[in-house]
Amino acid sequence: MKEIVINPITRLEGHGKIIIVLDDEGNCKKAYLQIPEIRGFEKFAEGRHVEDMPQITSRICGVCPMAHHMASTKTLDDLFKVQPTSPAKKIREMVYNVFMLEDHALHVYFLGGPDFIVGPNAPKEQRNMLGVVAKVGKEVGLKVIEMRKNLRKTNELIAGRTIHPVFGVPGGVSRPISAQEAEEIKKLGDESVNFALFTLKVFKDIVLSNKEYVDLITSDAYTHKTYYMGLVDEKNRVNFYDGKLRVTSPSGKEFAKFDAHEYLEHIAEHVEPWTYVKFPFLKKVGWKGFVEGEDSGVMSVAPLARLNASDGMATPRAQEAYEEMFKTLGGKPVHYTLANHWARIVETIYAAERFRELAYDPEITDPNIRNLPTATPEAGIGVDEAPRGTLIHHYETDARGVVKKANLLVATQHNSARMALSVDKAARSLIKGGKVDDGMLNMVEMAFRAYDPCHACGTHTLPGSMPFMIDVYDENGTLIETVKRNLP
Amino acid sequence: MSGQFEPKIALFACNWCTYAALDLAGTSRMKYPPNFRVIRVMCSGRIDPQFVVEAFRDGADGVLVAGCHLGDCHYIEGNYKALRRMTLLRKMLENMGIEKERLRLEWISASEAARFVQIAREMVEQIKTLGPLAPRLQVNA
Amino acid sequence: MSEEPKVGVFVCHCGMNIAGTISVKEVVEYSKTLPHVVEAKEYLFMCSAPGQDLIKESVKKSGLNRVVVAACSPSMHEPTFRRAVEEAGLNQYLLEMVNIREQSSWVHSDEKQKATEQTKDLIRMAVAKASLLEPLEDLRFGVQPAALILGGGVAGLRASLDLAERGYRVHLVEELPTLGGRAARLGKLAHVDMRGPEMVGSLIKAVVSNPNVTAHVNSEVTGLDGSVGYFKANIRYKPRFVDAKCTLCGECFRVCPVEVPNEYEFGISKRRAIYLPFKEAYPPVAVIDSETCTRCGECVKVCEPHAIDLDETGHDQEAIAGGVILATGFSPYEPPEGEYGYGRSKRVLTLFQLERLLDEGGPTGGELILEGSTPRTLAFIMCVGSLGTTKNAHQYCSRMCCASALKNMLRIKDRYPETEIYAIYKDIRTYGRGDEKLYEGAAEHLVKFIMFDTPPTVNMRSEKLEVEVHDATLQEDLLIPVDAVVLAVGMSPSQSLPKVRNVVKVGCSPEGFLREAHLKLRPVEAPSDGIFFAGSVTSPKNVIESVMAGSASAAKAAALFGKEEVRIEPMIAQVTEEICSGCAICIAMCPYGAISRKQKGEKRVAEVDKALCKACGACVATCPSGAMQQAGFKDVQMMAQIAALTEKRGA
Amino acid sequence: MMDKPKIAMYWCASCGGCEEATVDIAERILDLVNVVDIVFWPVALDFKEKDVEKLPDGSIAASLINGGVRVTDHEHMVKILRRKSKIVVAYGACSAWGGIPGLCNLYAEREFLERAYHEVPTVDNPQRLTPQRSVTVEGVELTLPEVLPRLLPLNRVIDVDYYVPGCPPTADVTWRAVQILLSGNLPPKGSVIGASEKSLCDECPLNETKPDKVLIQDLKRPYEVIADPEKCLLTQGLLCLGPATRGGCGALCVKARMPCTGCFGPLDRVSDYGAKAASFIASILDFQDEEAIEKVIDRLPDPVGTFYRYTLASSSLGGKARRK
Repeated sequence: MKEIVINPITRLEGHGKIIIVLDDEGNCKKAYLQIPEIRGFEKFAEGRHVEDMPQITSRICGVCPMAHHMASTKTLDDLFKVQPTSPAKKIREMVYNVFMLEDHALHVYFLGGPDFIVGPNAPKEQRNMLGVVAKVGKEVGLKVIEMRKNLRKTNELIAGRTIHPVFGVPGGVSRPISAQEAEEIKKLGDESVNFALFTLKVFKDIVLSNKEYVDLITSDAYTHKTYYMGLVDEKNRVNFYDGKLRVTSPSGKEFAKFDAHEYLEHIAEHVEPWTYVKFPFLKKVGWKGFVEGEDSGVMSVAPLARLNASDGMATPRAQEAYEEMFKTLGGKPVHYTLANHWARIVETIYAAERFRELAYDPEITDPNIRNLPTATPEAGIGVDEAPRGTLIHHYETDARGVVKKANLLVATQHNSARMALSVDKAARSLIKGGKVDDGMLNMVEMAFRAYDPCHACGTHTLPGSMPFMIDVYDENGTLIETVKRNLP
Repeated sequence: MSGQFEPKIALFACNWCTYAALDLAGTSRMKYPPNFRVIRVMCSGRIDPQFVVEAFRDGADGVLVAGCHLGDCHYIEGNYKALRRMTLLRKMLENMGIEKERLRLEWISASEAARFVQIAREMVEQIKTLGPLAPRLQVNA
Repeated sequence: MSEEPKVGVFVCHCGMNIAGTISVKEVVEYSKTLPHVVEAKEYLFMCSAPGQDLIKESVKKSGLNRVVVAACSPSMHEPTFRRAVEEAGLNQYLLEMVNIREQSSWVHSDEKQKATEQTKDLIRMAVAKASLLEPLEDLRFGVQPAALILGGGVAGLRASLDLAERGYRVHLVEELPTLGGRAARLGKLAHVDMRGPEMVGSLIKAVVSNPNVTAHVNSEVTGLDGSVGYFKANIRYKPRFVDAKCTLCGECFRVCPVEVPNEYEFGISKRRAIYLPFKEAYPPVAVIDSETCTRCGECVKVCEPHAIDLDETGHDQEAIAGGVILATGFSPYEPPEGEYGYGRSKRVLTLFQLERLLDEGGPTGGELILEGSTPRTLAFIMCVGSLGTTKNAHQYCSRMCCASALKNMLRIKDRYPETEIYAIYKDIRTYGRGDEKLYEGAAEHLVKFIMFDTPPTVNMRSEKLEVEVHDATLQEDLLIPVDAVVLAVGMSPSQSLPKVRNVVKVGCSPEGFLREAHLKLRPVEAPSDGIFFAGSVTSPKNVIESVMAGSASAAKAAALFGKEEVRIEPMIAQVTEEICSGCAICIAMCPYGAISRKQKGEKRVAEVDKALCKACGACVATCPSGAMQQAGFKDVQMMAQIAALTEKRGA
Repeated sequence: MMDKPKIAMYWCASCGGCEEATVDIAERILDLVNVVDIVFWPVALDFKEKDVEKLPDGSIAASLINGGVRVTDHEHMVKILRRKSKIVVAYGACSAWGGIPGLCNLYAEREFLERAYHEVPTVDNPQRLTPQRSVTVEGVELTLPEVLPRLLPLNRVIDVDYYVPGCPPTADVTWRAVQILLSGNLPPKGSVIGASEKSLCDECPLNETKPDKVLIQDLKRPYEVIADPEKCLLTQGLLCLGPATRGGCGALCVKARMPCTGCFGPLDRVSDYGAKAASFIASILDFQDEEAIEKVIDRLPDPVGTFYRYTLASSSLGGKARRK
C-alpha cells in the first residue's frame, strides 16, 4: 500500500495536510484531510473579562476577524440582556456587509477566482492575482485593489481596525459616524454596487461562457448531496448579520429552523483521533461517518449552503443573480461544491446593495449609539454568517462578567466533514494507477479551495501558486517518488 | 547544597527604615535564617513589580518587600505606592499560580529589628513548606 | 561608560567580626571567578589606612574602573570608601558596597557555611550591578544666607534672634495679628517669677528691634519654590484695616456693635469685631476681624488718629531664603462636646482657660470667678486627650500638662487657701527640671490625688457637678461633688499644619506631628535638606524645650548659611527625552512637585527639577516607558543585581 | 546583479491576520515584488528536515515569521529556518511575545484538549477520543504534531534579529519595516523596527487633554461607561494601556473611542510589559487606605488577562506556575 502526503493543502485554524492512500493498483483508496493544529481558545477564554471577548475571539481568524468580533459582540448583547440602539444596529450591519463584500471580493479575484478566471489548466505561474490582472486588464486589477482598500479603510474608520476590530460593545458600538464621513460612505456604497455587478459580468463572460468550466463545476467529482445551513430573515432570505438558522435537506426541503439559543438541540461535534479539527453534524440526523445523503448528519455552510438554505435574497439585483444561478444549475438545491464561487458572487451583490441601503439610511449618523447594560451577566449566545459559514459563540460568566465557560463553533469547521468528503472523492476520481501530476493535484486543491477555508488566502495572494511537495512511499515506507512544485 | 531545601528570598529594603532595621538586628547580634538576599533601594516607592517577577524568574523562592510604616515614609508617601503596586501584583501572581505567601509586603521601621527577625523566621518557614518555586516555572526547559 | 568593566572585589575581615563567621578565603577565591572581576583581595580592616591604600594601589595597578567592597554597613563606611575610590582617581560613585557584617556575619554566626554562601551571592549581585555603574557628579547649589521662619511663638522668636544675632537675614512670618504664640497667653510661669506675656514680650522686643529681622505679622506663606540654598517664598499680608497710627485709645472697641467670644481668651471673654487680641499683644495695634465686621463704619468715625481703613485688601511680598524653619507650634486638645461635661457646663473648663482666668492680665484680672462665684471645690482631671484615656485621646503623653496643672493648683491654693482640690490622674509625670517640687508642693497643700484606670465621669446635678471615679489605689468608687472641673488637656498637632504642608513639602508621623530626618540624630532637621523644625511641631514640648529647639534649629540653619554652596548626592531622577512620550504619568508620583512637562518641538516631555528631586525613585518605578531613570538605581543596574540572585551557567 | 533577494514568510500558531496585514499594503505590493522574491512557504510546515537541509545555509535574505511556537513542528521548522536565513524577523505580536494565544499558558495543554474534545456542550464523543500523536487507521499511520507544554515566543526557540510589533502590524508599520530591511543599513540586532520609539501617548490625539496630575478614583470596564470623546480615556478611569505601549499604530483604538489594550507591546527599556503596566496603573490609583485599594483593584477581576493580553508567553514567568 502506498501513501501520498500533500503538504499543506491549506491552512484553516492553522495548517492542513492531505494523506492519500493508494491501493496496490495505485488507485486512491482513501484520502484524509488533517488539521494538525489547535490553539485552545475555548479554554483560555475562561477567566477573561467577557467584554474583552470580541477582541480576543477575533484572533481566532485574522481573515474574518469581523465575523468573530460581531458574533461575540452579539453574544454580549444577549449576555447583558441589552439591545443595541437602532442606529447602532444599523452601523453594525453596514460594517458587517462592507466586510463580507471586501472578503468575498478578495476570494473571487485573488484566491479561488484564478482557478476559473485564469483557468484550471493555465500555467501555474499565471494562476494568481497577477494572472487575473493580466486576464482582465491592469486597470481592472488596480480597481479591485483600490476598491478593497477603500472598503477596508471605511471599516477601519468605524470599527477602529479592519483586522481585529474594537468597536463592538454590549448594547451598541463605541463610535458614531459623522455627517461628512457618511457622505464619503454613500459614495463608496454606490461604487460598491457597480463593482459587484461588474464582478458578476466578469464571472459570466469568463466562466459561464466557457463550457469547459461549467462541465467542471457540474462534474461528479465535486458533487455532494448534504444538508445546508444558513441564517435567514423573517422571509427566509439570506441575512449575514442576524436572523434564524435554517437547515434544508439534500432534497431541498426545510429540515429545521431555529433560534441560535437552540443550537445545542441541533448541532453536535464529532471527534476523530487523527485530526485536531472537530466535525459538526446535525444532531437530529446523527453522525454516520464521512458519507453523504439524507441519513448522514454531514452538513455544509458558506455561500452555496446559504443560498440553498434560503428562499432568496433581500435586495433586487442579488435576487436576480440568485434566480439566474439556480435556473442555470438546475434548481435548488445545488450540490456542486464549485458553485460556491458563483454563490459567492451572488452574495457579493447582496452585500454591496445592503451596504448602500444602510449608507443612505439617515439614522446611520444618529449619535445615539449605545444602551448601557444594567442587568447582571449570566449566559449568552450569538450567531452570524461569516464569509465561510455560520459562526456561533456561547459564553457563561459569573456575576462580575468573568467568563466561566466558552464554546465556539467556527465557520469553516461546519464544512470540515464535507471538505473531507470532497477531498476523498476528488482524489478517488482523479488519482488512478499511481499517476500523480501537477494538474491533478490542482484539481484536488480546487475541490478544497472552493470552500474558501481561511488561509487558502496565503497561497494565492502573491506570485507563485501554492507550493506542493508530494512523497510517494512504498509499503515499506521508503520514498520511491517525489513530486515537487514551486519549491526553491 | 544540603538535602534540606533552603529557600532563597530576595529582600527589597528601603534605605531609611528596613535597611536600618537590618543593621540594628546585626549590631544587636540577633539571629535569623541566612536565606535573605538584600537589595537596597532608597524608598519602597522605587520598587517596580518588574523587579519582583524578575526575582522569581531568577530563582527566588520568595520576595519580601519592606519599607517604612504608612504615614512614616522618608519621602512622605512612597510606601503607599508600594502598597498599591504590590496589592495588584500579588493578585496577578496568585492568578499565575504563585502562592501569596511568596510575596510579602511589610512595614519595618528602623527600630523594629526584632519584628524583622520574627517576620524573617516566619517567612522562611512558610516557604519551606511551600517548597521550591523554580522547578514549577521551568515548563519548557 | 562604554569601556569594558574591570571590577575589583575587596573583602574585609573586620578582625574576627566577619572572618569569624564567613570564610573570607573562599569568598575571595569565588569572587575571582565572577564576570568582569579582574582582582579580589582581602584585608584585616579594609577601612584602616593600609586597607584603603590596598584599594587605591589595586585601582592604579590593575586599572580597575569599578570597586566592590564587602565589609560593614554602608551607613558605617560608605563615605570612607568613596573617598578612597576618589583618591585613587576614580569617580566616587563607581563604588558598590556589600553589607556582610551587620547583615551576615553578625546575624548568622551560628551558620558559618550558609553565611559564606549568602556572602558569595551578595557579592555576585553587587558585581553585576557595579559593572553597570556610571560616574556621577554631586549636585551643587549656592546658599542664600537668610532664613524664612514660620511661627512667631517662643521657638520661632528664639530661632529668629539667634540667627539675626549671627548676622543672617530673617523673615519671621506669623499668621495671627500678634507675635508671641501660646506662651504669651500663660499666666505666672513655673519656677520663674514672671508672667508668660512678660517673658515672651522681652523676647519679642529683642527680635523686632534687630535690624536683620523682618516680622511679617498677620501674614501667611502662600507659596514656596526652590530648595536648599535658595527658596523663594510668597508672603501674603492679610488686611489688618488698622495701621500703626493706632494709639489703642479704645474708642473703637466701645462703639463697635459686633460682639463675639474672644478666641485669644479661649472663649471665656468677649471681644468686638475691632479688637486687640490681648493686653500685651504685639504689635500694639488694633485689628479688625473681617469675618464678623459689618463694615458699619462706627469705628472709623471715632478714630482720631485716622488709623482705620476698611477698604484695605492686604498684599503679597516676596522673600528669598537659603533655609526654612518651621515653628508653627501646636493646638490644645479640644475635648468633643460632652467629654467630662465640657461644653455642657460653664463650670467645666480647660487648663488653658484656667490659665487666662488666673492671669492678672486676663479678663478677670486674675480672679478665679466662674458664673459670678469662686468655686470652693475643684477637680482637676488629668491626661485629658492624652495617654489614650478616651477614644478621641492621643496615645502619647503631652508632657507639659502635669506640671502646668500642678502649678495652677498651687496658685489657687496660694490665692484661695480654703479651696478643696482633687487631682484625678492616670499618671503624674513631672519629669522637667524642678517640676517634682510642684508635685510635692501640691501634696503638702493637701491636694487630694486620686488615680484612675478607667476615666472618671462628670455628672451635672442641677447647679452642682459631681465627679464619679473608681479609685485605683483604694479600689473603691468615689462620688465627689465639686463646683468646677478643670480638664488638663494635652497638645494636638497644630490645626494649621495641613495648610503649612501644602506649601512646605514635609512628611508627618502617624500622630500628625512633623517627621524628623532622624528621631535621635537629626531631631530638628526635615528629611529634605534646608528645612528645619523648632518647638512643638515635631512633638509636645514645654516652653524650655521649645526654646532649646529654637536655638538648635538656628544653629543648624547657621551651619548651612555658613557655606557658600551645598553638595547633594546625585542619585536623582533623569528623563531620556528621546523616548519620553509626555504621558504625564510621572508628574503625580512626585511628592515634591519636581516633575513638569516642557515643550519640545510640537510635543511636550517630562522634565525633572534637579533641585527639587529628593531621589526616592517613585516616578522611575512608575514610568510606563522606562524613559525616567534614577542615577545609581537604573532599571538595568537593578535588574542585573536581581538577575545575579542565582548562579547562571555561562553567565 | 544576480536574482532578487528572497523573503520567506512562515506562520506558526497565528490567525492569519499577519498575512492579511501584508496584503493590506495593497498596491505597494506591486512595487515590492519588483525588488524581492516573496516565497510564501507554508509547505515548510511538515517538510522533512532532510529536504530543507538541501538548501544552502543563509540562502534566504530574510524570513518573516509570525505566530507563536505552539506545536513541535513549529519548533522544529523555525530552527531550520534560522539556519537558512540571514535575518529572522519576529513579525507580529504572537511571534514577538506569544500574543493572545499565549494566554493559554494559564492552563496546562491537557486542560484545553480536555475542554475542546470532552467538555464543550456540543461535543458528541462517546469513546472520549482525543487527537493522538499517532494513530493507525485502516493500516495507515496518521501522525499529528505534539502540542508543547507552553506556547513560546519565537526568541525562546531561536535567535531573532528584529521585531515588528502589532496584532497585527499595521500596513504602514509593515511597509516601514520592509523598507528598513531593504535599506541595507540595518539597526542593531534585537531592535523593534517599523514602529515608534515612544509610547502611544506621543501620537494620541487625547494626550494633551490630560491634567498635570494623572490620578484615578476608579477602574471602569468599557461596557460600564460611555466615554467622553474629548478626554483622555485613562483619566476617565478606563484602562487605557497607551502609556506603557509602543506607538506606531496611530492610536487606532482610541480614535474608535476604545482603550489601548497593548498590542504593540513594551518599549525598549521595559522587560516585563504586564508588570510595568500594572505598576503604572496601581501607582496612579488615588487611594491611601488599604481597604479602599483592595476594593478598587477588585474592580478588575482579571488583571493577568488585562495586563498580559499579548505578552504573557514572553513575560518573566511565561505563564502559570505548574502545580506541585
